[in-house]
Amino acid sequence: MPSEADYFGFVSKEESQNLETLEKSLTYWQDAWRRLKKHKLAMAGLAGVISTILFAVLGPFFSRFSYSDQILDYARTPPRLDIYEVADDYYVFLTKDYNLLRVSEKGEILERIFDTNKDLERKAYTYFDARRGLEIELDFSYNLLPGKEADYNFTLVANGGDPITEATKTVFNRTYPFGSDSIGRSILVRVMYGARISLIVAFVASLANLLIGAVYGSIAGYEGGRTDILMMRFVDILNSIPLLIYVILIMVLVGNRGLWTMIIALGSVYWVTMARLVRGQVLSLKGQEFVLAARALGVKKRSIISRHLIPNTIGPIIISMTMMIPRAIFTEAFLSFIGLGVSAPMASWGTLTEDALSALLSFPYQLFFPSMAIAITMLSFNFLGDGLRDALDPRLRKG
Amino acid sequence: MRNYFFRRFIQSLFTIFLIATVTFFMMRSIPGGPFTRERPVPDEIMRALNAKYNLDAPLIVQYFDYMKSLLTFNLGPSFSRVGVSVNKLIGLGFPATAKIGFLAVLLIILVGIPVGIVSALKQNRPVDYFVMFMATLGVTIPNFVIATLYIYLFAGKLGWVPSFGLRTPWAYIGPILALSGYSLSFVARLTRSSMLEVLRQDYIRTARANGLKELSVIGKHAMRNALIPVITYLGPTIALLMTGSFVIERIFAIPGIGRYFVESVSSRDYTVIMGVTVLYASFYVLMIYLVDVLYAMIDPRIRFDKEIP
Amino acid sequence: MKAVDDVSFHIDRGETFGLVGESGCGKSTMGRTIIRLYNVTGGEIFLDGTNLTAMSEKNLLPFRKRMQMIFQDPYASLNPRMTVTDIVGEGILVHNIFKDRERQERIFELLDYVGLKREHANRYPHEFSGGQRQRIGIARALAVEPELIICDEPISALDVSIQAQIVNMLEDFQDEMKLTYLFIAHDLSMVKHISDRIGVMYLGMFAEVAESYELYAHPQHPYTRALLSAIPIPDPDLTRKNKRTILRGDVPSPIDPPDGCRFATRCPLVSDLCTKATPELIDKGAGHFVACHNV
Amino acid sequence: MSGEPLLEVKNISTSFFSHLGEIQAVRGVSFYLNRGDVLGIVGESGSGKSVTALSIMGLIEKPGKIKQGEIIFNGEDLMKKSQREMCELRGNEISMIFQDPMTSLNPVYRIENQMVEVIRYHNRNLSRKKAVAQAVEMLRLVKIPEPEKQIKSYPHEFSGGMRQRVMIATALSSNPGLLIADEPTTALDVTIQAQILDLMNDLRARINASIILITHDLGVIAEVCSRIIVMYGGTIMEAGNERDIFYNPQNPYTVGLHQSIPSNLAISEKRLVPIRGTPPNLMYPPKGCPFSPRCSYTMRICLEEAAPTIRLSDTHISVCWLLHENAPKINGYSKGKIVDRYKTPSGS
Amino acid sequence: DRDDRDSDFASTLYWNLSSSGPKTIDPALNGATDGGDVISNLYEGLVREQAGVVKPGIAESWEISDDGKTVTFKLRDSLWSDGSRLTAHDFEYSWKRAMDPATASEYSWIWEYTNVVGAQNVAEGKGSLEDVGIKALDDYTLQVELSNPTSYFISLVAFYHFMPVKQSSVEAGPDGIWASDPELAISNGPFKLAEYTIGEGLRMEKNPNYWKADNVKLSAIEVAFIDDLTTAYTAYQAGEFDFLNDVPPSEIPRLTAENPEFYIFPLLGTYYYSFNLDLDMWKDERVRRALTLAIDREKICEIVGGGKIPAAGFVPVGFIDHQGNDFAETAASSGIPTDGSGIEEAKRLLAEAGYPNGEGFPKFTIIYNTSENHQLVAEVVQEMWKTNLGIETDLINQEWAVFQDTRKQGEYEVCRGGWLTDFMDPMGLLAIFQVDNDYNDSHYNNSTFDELVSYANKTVGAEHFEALYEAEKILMTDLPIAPVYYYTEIYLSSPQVKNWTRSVLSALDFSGAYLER
Ligand SMILES: Nc1ncnc2c1ncn2[C@@H]1O[C@H](COP(=O)(O)OP(=O)(O)OP(=O)(O)O)[C@@H](O)[C@H]1O
Ligand SMILES: Nc1ncnc2c1ncn2[C@@H]1O[C@H](COP(=O)(O)OP(=O)(O)OP(=O)(O)O)[C@@H](O)[C@H]1O
Ligand SMILES: [Mg+2]
Ligand SMILES: [Mg+2]
Repeated sequence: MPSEADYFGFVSKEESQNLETLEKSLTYWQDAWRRLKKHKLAMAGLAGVISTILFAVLGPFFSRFSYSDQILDYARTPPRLDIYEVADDYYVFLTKDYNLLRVSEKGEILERIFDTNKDLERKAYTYFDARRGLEIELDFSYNLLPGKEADYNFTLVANGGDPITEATKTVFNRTYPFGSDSIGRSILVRVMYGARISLIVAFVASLANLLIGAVYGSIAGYEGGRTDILMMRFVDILNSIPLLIYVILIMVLVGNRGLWTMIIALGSVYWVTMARLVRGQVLSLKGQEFVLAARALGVKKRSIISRHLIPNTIGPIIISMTMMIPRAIFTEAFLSFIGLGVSAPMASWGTLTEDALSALLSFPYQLFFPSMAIAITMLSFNFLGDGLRDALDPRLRKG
Repeated sequence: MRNYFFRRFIQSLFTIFLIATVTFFMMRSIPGGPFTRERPVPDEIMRALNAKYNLDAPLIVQYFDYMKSLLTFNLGPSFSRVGVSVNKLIGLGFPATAKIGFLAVLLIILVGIPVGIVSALKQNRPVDYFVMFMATLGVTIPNFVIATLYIYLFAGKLGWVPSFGLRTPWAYIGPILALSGYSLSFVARLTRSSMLEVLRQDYIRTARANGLKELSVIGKHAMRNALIPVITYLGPTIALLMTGSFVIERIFAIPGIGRYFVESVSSRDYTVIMGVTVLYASFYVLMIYLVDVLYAMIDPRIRFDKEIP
Repeated sequence: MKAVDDVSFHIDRGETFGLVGESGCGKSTMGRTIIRLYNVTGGEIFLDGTNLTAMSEKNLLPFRKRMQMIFQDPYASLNPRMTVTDIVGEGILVHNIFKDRERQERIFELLDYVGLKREHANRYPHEFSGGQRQRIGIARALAVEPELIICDEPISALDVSIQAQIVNMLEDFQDEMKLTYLFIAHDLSMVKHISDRIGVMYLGMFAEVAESYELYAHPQHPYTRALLSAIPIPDPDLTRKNKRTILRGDVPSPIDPPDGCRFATRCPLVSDLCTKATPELIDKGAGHFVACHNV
Repeated sequence: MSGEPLLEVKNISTSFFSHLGEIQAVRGVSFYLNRGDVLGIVGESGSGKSVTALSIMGLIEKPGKIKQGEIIFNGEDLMKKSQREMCELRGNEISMIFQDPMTSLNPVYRIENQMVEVIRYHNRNLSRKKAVAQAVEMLRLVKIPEPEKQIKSYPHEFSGGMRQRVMIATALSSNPGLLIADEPTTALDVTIQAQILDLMNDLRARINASIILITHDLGVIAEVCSRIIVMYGGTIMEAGNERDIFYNPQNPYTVGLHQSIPSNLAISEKRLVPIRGTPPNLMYPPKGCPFSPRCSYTMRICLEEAAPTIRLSDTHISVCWLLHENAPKINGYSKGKIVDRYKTPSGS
Repeated sequence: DRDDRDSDFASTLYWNLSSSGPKTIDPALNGATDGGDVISNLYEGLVREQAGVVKPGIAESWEISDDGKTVTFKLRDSLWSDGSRLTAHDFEYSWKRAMDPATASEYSWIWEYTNVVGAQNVAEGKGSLEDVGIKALDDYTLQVELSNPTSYFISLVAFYHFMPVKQSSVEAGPDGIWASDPELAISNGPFKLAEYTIGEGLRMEKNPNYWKADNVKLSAIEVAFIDDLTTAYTAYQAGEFDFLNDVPPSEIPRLTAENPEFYIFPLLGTYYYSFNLDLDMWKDERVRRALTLAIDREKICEIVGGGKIPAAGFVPVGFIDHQGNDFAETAASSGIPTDGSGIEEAKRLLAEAGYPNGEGFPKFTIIYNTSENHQLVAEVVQEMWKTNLGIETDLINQEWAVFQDTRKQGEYEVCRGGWLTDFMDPMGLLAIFQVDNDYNDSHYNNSTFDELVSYANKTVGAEHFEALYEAEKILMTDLPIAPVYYYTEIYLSSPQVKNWTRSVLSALDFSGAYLER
């Protein structure tokens, strides 16, 4: 411990100045990444995006079906099965179309038991399993009683035994975890493969949005005058010709080359909202002093746009990027409806959703899973986008 | 500036003309025609039909004829709806479409913007998270699913609303919700984002220092500065909503013009294609024009001219 | 409207030309016009004999390196999304003066010059105090090693100690690199200190131009005199005893300046002639120009 | 001097929580202000003057936060007031002129609109016409040429100085009891500056208003202030009346400030004498006296321990180890009594 | 709240047409079933066919000359809905108008098959209307001259194309608008047009001047134009409709099993895949047969639902031959198996053709026009060809008009096709494979086949049918197409609706219907 006198002794200049701490310098992107990492929701979003990609890329390797494998006999099975034990260790499941399937206790579908007689008058079907000599009679007239007096929908009678009215148990569908579609394909597998298409679409649309939309809009806004007018009128025209005509024309001109034509079609029209948003922002930004200062430095137009203007419109840019993704996913479905893009039996989330719509009333699960996939992805993208926006905007720093 | 807007107005008219021209030629260059049938129409009948609808002249002549009649606001006869003029078709369908569209626009403005503002003010709080979550769902769930579910639930299961048409005031709810869902979410998010930006500006601090109530700080000082992206988005969206949506009108069975957008192209109903396109284009161009005028009104610093001040 | 009217002057290489005048009289406008941020509506600008008046942005690029501007508004002229490094480094990047490592070093060096610290390099403009922002602007202008710097009130937002540092630094640079300054300010004591010659502007026109010593010692225009007398002296006793020439009367609008002498509305010596004829800038000897009927 | 204290600031600390760390912009500042007094705050750029002012106004925004302290205005603690109550005060009883005139006016509204809004806000039964007339009058007072016409302009059409004057006019229009002016005249030429200072003086004389004048122009301080605070690195270095600070500075920092000014009216070819070094990094403020790295008289203790507040007279305090009785005697510096570090010096 | 809509709720039928509205309800111009359904309730032809039985309509009786070439209709005394008298001249006018190219009826090609003297020439723009063998001998006698005896002629005139229109109406409004204008639309059927709103719906009210008005029980029919099947189905379940022309496809299997009000009727049409015979890959008929046999038609029908009938040949069930047997059933013996039993043979044939297990067979594309159903069938067929034969294919869908174009240009390998006929004879189907037929998209060219069909066109009775049986057999040997199933049509009708009927040609008929509410 220094003495009192030491305390009040003068120190050299060097000594007094060396006390300052220096900090490592970070680039803008390092800095943004650092901030992004602290944003919990953004990281959740990033995790969501990554797992969706993994799901799409790796998922199919772990499934025994391919996206096109059909088992027509196993059509339209839901993800949860009410199974009935009609004989010892002999479980059956009845589809909504009154197809009888034998399932294991765990929920694997084993085989279909074909009907031998359909009595539409009595509303009674007979099924026969020849190997086991098991005849099962289904009476579903209960389902149709006016005012429905019975609290069950149908009865099953095996080899003339007691009528079974209650499901033995409800199990998960092991064969088709997300259920099967109307021609007996696994919805899970189709959603996995669909993710590939839809994620590519999402990616391309975002990229087109950013690369074309933001750049186009900022050039128009910054240049102003005649350039602006010409560029924006082009946008107007692109925006106003009916999309359907436009894509049919593309299809006729280049033919359907699968994903690529679709990407061209999508990419060429998908950036107009972005362009307009960015132009609007740039118009109000370009008169600001920091742009003037950059000009005084001799900064080139391109850099003024990319370094000064675009970063200052990052809010609308990110929003329109994330918001346009679902649009793109459904536009892809629309395009494939017209015949542009990947063709059946390959499906995307968009086409899966649209195809399932007409089955909504009876088979809602067919709509549910692809919709959920889109919703989860979108939420992830949005969280990530929000986080990015915050990370890229120094003034929004949180503590 | 006034001069600029006058010129822009003239250009807008020209743009409509350009859009019509481009659409005309594109439309005519895709395969199929209004009389393409599974069983090909006999040559003689085809000739008669073509003559009847003035499709036998050289394309360029047809084009000039069409443009001429367009100038007199005569959109010609529909090809697929026999004996009905496009004017009549639009005249009949537009009121329903516009009603729904207008209400949807109102909803977007009256809900989307305030919700975005609240969300911005409560940034990173539960309200904000909730709003943004809903907004994301709003864009994720496509309107055809919303519409179908809505009908299934409220018309089918609960019987609260009629399942189709616009017969009672209640019937408007579904179409409006389904129509506005996406844009509502978009607007809410845009508003939030630009509000956040504006709220950090010095002049907001000034307004607060001057003792202005929060309402006036937000409603007057922040709002106006935050509006640019919102109106940019809203302008064309209004045009879109006011001219209807194929999906919504189909699902809710609304006798509007929205359904002609897709139907007419599928059936190559040339005059209807042109009619609805020109109608939409006029709306759209008008809105774009208004947006530019609003820009100048909202932010006096905005300059459209080349020279940067 | 015309913010600046009919102003002709020249600055010699290595010279500092001080420009003082009424707020709103067009000093900033003039500065910006000189480096061609605004288009010239009349007249001509020459740099080193080259006419810049109608040069295209592209051809202007090499000249951009040679002349720089320190902006009056420290905050608005800084891009809120760029860190100090980016802002200061931009000019270096554009004109390719230093590469990577060296650039970073150079940026630190510049920050040191203007009294900022290295750890400020990663911060954003809004995190600085008014004076600190101004220094960023100065560092930015110095970064490209220009020959002519238009200093638009570079130090008025700075505290006295840093003012001194900056002024010293500007002077050092000037000596080292033969820099030329157009120094816009209203802090007369500082202007006097740094300038070789001073022009006093009133409503977009020169009232008086002279060597700085001469101007202080023998101010001739009544406006100059008023300015000098109004300088607050950092000495309470003195300043409170001092008699200031308080100017009465309204400031006329630059949009529609009055006929005759523009200072006439506030001038203590106003005469009939003043309201009628615009006084010419007349050489009163030894490069001392005055525009006043009454001297 | 005149009257009872209007404002008492007790030991406030304000920090900004940036992602890099806590920036301690203001660290334990206390002072008081009597009715009718003009308090000058001087200090190097970044020393926390504006943040202190904003803290008083309750306008510190995220990520900033007032960590501790009391702000007693008219006997009430402002820190305990709700936003709504603060709104009532702001712009009415307390007005502030901001340092950044360029960005502090809303770019999308005309000057007229912005001024009239404030005027009518605090005087609700004033007709719009009258309010406009009042606004024009205020602009005339701050020497905006042709105020009737110019009031219709947008902020970006004004020069820096003109905007600054608009801010002043707005702040003065409500006849506030307390005016906080953060470098109000930096962009003004001296003749206008003189008139503005007169205006403020007039406000003081008329309604016995108090003024906090933040500036680095010691000339201005000398001219109008009765009390002066010298700030450095987020803390107060010295406080006293004008005589104390100008004729008897008792802090090496204050002395340094004086030396930095070009000498008056004399023709000087010699260089200015700045304080060497740079202000401290407020993220990691020095353990001891913030000025120690730059001081000419740094003692070991200055590096280790915060300096004590030393009372030199009724009106004069200084925060410096050099004035400690154990410190070596330096010419020009006297010794004083240590008072409680965070107690507001009483008296005067 | 339906009661508010209509005070006459008890006798008003609420019917959704399941389309966005007919393009026209002018009998001569109409070419679509939705229009046809409306027209058959507004108008009445000389005869009315109900469930395959031809009953007298405006014609009280008719006579066919011994050579079968002259048909004389005796008209009853009947009125237009405006109360004016309906005469044979009206029919003459209407028919001539229908065939006149100036009218530009899409259906004018049908006159070729009527064999009416001179009609085809007129329709093709070659002859004059004067020379056409249609003549109103007096107000109540209409005489028609045929070039050949035509067995199906009487049933054909039940078709909407041959229904009468009133000249004054037609000429009153511009260009076909008259038909949907309640002011002008004067009809002669059980109902008359009361309201028409484009895109929304129409209302028909009982026509008191209908000759059998006593039989008409409904006071009105409210027709809605809702093309979204789910919406319409929901509305039906909510009780807003009594009758639907279609239901969402996914509901069909369940409705078939559960709902007695769900009706399935065969349509006279066939769904098939067509091979582009211009291509070398299809030159070997064994390949075509292999591909045809590899399709399990029964499975497809089960998947598609709606009671579709697996196709064993090209001519669908529903045509009765000279012996009273069903044509298709009789011909089936020479046809192809409808279940998976032909797969082994298919494999063998493919191997014989040089592609064991599909090896070496080029990958080809199946083109279909965009529709959920077409896609489903194509996906299943693709998978069957792949698993049964080892043949790889791509699927491509095209927008309808583009598809037409592609098919017409022959720019395809395999494409989907379908054909529905409008008159009750297998001719109407088989004729499309004549070499010069516009619809012969396979470019099938077999002169024996052509001759047989032409011969059948000139004959009646046994000769006629034997030629057709022979033609069908040749077609099923050559297999320019792979038939898949026969079309059916579905309706959902509330149990309250009684006694409605339809024609075999698929026109709904509510003339005798009533409601039990
Ligand atoms: N929003 C902020 N975020 C982070 N740091 C800030 C923020 N605002 C101010 N600071 C820091 O607080 C310190 C004090 O700033 P303040 O504005 O009070 O300085 P000042 O004394 O007014 O200086 P000047 O005379 O230059 O205006 C500075 O170091 C500044 O970097
Ligand atoms: N964009 C603009 N539109 C209209 N008038 C403008 C614009 N910019 C500046 N002016 C006017 O030009 C005049 C000169 O402005 P300038 O900024 O050059 O003044 P200054 O001398 O720099 O003043 P200060 O000392 O206050 O900065 C002012 O009267 C101002 O009102
Ligand atoms: Mg200026
Ligand atoms: Mg400050």
